[in-house]
Amino acid sequence: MGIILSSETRVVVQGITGREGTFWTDWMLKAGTKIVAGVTPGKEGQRVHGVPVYGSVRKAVKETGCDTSVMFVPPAFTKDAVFEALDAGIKTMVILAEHVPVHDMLEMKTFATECDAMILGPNTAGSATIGEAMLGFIPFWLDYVYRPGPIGVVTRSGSLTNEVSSHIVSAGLGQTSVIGIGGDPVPGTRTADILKLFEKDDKTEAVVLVGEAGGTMEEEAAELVKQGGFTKPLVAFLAGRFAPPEKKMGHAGAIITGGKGSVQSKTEALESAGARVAMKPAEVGEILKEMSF
Amino acid sequence: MGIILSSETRVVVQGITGREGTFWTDWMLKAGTKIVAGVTPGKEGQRVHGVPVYGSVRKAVKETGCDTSVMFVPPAFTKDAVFEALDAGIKTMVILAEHVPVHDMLEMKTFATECDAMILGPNTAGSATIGEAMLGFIPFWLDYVYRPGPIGVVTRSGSLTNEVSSHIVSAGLGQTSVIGIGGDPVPGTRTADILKLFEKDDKTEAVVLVGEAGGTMEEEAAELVKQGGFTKPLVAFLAGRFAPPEKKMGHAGAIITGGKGSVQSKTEALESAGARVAMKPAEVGEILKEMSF
Amino acid sequence: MKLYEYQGKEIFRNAGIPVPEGVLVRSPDEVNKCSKSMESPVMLKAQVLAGKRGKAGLIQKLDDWGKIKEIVGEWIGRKFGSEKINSVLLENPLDIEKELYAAITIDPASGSPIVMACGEGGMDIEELSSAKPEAIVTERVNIFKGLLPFQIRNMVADIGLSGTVAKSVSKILGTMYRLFRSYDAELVEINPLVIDSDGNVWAADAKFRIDDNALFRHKEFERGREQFDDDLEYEAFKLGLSYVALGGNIGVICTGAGLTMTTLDLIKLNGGKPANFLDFGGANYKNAANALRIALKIKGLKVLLLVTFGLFARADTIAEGVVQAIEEIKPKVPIIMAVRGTGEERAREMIEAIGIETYNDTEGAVKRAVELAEA
Amino acid sequence: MKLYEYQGKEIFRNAGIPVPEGVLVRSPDEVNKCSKSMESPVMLKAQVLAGKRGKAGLIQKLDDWGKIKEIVGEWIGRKFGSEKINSVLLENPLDIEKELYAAITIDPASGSPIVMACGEGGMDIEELSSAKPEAIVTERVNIFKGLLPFQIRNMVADIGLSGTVAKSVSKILGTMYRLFRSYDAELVEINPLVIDSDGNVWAADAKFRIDDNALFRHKEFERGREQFDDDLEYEAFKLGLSYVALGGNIGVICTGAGLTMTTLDLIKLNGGKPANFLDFGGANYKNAANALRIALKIKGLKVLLLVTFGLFARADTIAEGVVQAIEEIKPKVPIIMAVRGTGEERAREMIEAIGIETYNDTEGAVKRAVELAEA
Repeated sequence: MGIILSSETRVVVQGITGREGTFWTDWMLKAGTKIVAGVTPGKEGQRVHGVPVYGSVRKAVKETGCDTSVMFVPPAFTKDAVFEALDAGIKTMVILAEHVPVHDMLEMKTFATECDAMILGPNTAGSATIGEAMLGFIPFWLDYVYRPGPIGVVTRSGSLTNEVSSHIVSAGLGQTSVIGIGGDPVPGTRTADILKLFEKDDKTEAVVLVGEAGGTMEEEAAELVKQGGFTKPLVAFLAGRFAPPEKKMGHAGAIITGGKGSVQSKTEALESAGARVAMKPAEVGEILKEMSF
Repeated sequence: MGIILSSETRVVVQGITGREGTFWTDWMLKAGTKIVAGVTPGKEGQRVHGVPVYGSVRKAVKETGCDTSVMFVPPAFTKDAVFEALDAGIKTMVILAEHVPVHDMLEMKTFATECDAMILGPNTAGSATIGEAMLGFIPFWLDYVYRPGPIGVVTRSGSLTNEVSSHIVSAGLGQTSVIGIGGDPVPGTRTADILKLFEKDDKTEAVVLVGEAGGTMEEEAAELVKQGGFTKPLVAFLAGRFAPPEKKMGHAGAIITGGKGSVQSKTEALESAGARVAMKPAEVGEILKEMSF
Repeated sequence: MKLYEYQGKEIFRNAGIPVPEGVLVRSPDEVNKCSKSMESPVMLKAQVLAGKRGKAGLIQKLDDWGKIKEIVGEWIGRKFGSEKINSVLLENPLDIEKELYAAITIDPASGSPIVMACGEGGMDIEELSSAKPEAIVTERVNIFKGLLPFQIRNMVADIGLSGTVAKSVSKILGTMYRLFRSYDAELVEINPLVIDSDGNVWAADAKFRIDDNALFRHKEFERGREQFDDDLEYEAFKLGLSYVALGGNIGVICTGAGLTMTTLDLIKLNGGKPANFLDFGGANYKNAANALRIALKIKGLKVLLLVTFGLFARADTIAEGVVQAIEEIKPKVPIIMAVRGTGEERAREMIEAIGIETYNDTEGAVKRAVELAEA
Repeated sequence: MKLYEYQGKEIFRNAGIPVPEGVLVRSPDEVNKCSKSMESPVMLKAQVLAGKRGKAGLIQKLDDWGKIKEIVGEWIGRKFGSEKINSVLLENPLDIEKELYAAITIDPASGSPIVMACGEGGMDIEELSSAKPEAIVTERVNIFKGLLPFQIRNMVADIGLSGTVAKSVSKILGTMYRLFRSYDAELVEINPLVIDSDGNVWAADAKFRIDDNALFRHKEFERGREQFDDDLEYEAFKLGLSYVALGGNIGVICTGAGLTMTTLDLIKLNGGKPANFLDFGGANYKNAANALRIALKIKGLKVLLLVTFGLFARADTIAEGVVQAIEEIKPKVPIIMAVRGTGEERAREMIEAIGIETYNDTEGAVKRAVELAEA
């Protein structure tokens, strides 16, 4: 089953008639995704790979009962698309776009919280429940990278996720769901939120966390583990061990993060919570092999 | 017991050091109201009739656990006071001020809904649970008007409420709670919301609704009765039977109300739902006497 | 307060909503200068605050400048209902291809702004709204988020617009909402919103109503005599009182709108004729004397009825004001007063001491007033 | 992008936040005109984007105009870290009574703006924040409601201000928030916010950082060469690529920031020295050729390492770009490439056809690159 997405999830593709929207709709359908609607204003009545196109999300929801959206929408228009989706009752949405203005993201996140909805992204390669459905551009067809199995993956990264996932498969295992929360400083959903969902998922026996330097999400994840909110085995790989400390937020940023944010800080936090931290992507596979699945 | 307010409700008075705030705090205390805090920015540390004054609502909540506020604040500053209260976690608030700008009220009502909080008013004389507590300026000490008894009162009016209430007492009965939702076109809480609370209150055996021409709240109340959301005996008195139809909203207003709003429309709606509508205030008493309490 | 069409259009013009070229004239002589700068034909539009002026012939299209001057002369100073016409707007007529309807107002039930649009505008929008409600597209607005681009896009598509007309109307709706918010408006209405034969979109009318309670934030607007139907109404307003003339012979002064309306209803039910609505409740409790002064100016008054329930306005404070005013004015009409509320014993004593009949129930007082009015 | 102090102060001045009178000079000669219009003593403040210039002696108070000209001459053109100093701000010094701290930034955890204020400003705010965190008062802002009057009132009271100073600081905080929103800022910081001996409040410094992703809404700002530490960084930026110079000899080109950082980590773990960070992932997948052109300009390059996992940027599309660039530039350094992702078989064939070593795991490619760099 996995989390967030299953073969039964009713999906709408916002921006379905664009080049990328059309291209990836084909792959998402091939992954088993139940895409029931597309939306492009002014293109009502068309079909893309057999999927009916509506002029508004509200109409798509009314006609098809979709409740999950994947957005092929340029960054400048992402806020409007997300607001439209939230207003129409969409409860899960994946923002693939890079370069979304952070103030727009603050608005989207606040609105989503009001609506009790979940935003994955922006700046994510997407999410997938392996063998069932995929939103975005996770290369589920590479069977040395993705295979159904007992490992949940939560990641801030795109191509690094494939790198790490390939070592899960080399270890003889596979994935339940791979959830990309995106690489932006203000993601719609945070690592710890996803761990809570994996905790409740029977199929997921352990989780691989792909993190990186910056922010405090890995420290929050460690805190969740310490407080008993996540009890399954947790293996982390953290990129940016030798990255220079990020200084762009000035004093204010330093005051907020309070010394957290480096891979060292994250490693200490996770290890003191009982998680294992791999030094290299390949070590993720080795650590999983040591555990008994 | 009554609804909304009891002798155990922990109350903060915003604007307690002003002339009216100080004057009515005395009466509210005499009514049994558990006033645990007052708030006036810059007046921290003072006491008013023994009540400690704080500089912010947040501090008042932290120190005293108050969760209900009554506001002696001028209309131009009401929005800020209500926002501060909502932000601090206050869940019930009474806005006494008249002439609050309606756009401010739209903001307050939207914010209150987000916080799952209740605003009574603006432009209300207050609310009381007779014999227990009072917020505002309900003359609980006039025993020919207010006595503990089995009748709930919900009203849009100030002095008319006393007129009608006096007939409840003449009929040998008395009141559980008297809830003033205020006379403004956009009240924070609507008649039907209060009926739902009276429905759940064991002590309240019947409700007197004091309404008036304009708006659609009485029609909504009738609709609630028809749908089974309020099942106790309901007696209404509606002022403005001969008032000329309100035209100020132009076509747009007429489109929204769709022909509702006159006392005739309200009377028909309420009677067809099984409620009794009194032609005169005194008839309220007569109708109640016919019923068996 | 309601704005005149020309005021609304000035706001629209400054905000970038296209309105027809026009000139406001306040006398027939002012028409002369227009005849040089404007081409005929010209639309003449009497500036009144009430609706339905079109059906009353107060909108006309004329060619001849002599005739235009004559009509302006006829209209200025004339009454429309209880309003006096003070000015006429002369405008270049539009080449109308299609009429739309657009409005933003407040939906009290949801406590939110509501935007309305319809592909069929013009005079009969209210009838259309009951006959064919689905033709009117509505969107509720979250006050903190504002009218959002997708909402406008969907509305405009739903009333059948596309291309550049859709773009123009979208821009106008966005601007209307900004104005609605920035002016604390209760209503911003354009009926009709005209598409001309070149596909340009114009606000052919402007209905703009600002929340009286928010006028302190909009000092540029002041409610002058022309905003009121009656001299006393205006005088009362200046004193902070709410007065409406009703034409009967029983003067009415009450605390609170609800009790006032009830008193009027009771007068009617008992066969009397109320002269007015005058509420001095709430924060205006010191105004009892002023209220009395206003009411005693009503022409043809047979009796004055005071119905009070003193709360925030304490009964004894009210009584003090009443006694003071009566001693000052020494009115000849009989006065009846229902006295209740905070400090009522003292109040009753004071009132009776100057020879006024008091009651402790409203209907008793009303019945006595009707009796005296008929005497 | 970061703004210079003088740019931030200009924004402040236009918005009504008081800033000291000052003149920006870009050469010693420009000091001459100031000596006529300004009185000495003068604060000299080197305009740099990095922090801690005070500790580096780049803020000085001087009396003598000859000395001022001399110092300006010394500073202009000098390096501060990797930055070149291009201008100096000359300001009238403030009569400092007390220093405060005020900032607005983004709190990623709550996804909301956060306002910070402290009664003790100046250089050591970061140390203060760890030593005495309760001295810093913070308020999270709901983005749809904005910074509310009561929030400002409470913050200002909590840092111990009252009277007219409280009023001035309240107004400044409100303006800072408006600027934060209207400029899509990541940071608006005033440190110190100075109260002078007359009780006036001044922004003595200005830190302003605008979200690069929102620059399309703020066309008045353009990222010029001075915004970057390195020529190649600037060149990469103009091509839509993200480049950082790291000083080593192994050139690195990767898809995606995460994979790039991992590659750098692996190079270090294997004893190598990365020359740079260069990410051409995401929407820039056509930029493989451009990335290669940039990386090949790095001085002292021993080997070029490409690590790709083609997704949105398909592996075969990337390969096409790489082949094209290599045929064009004919680089002399050896090239190593990890090839994976959509269309990887075809990609590998193309790459190997021009004689480049390919790997299907990152660490294998890294190890080979380190080996070649050390050879």
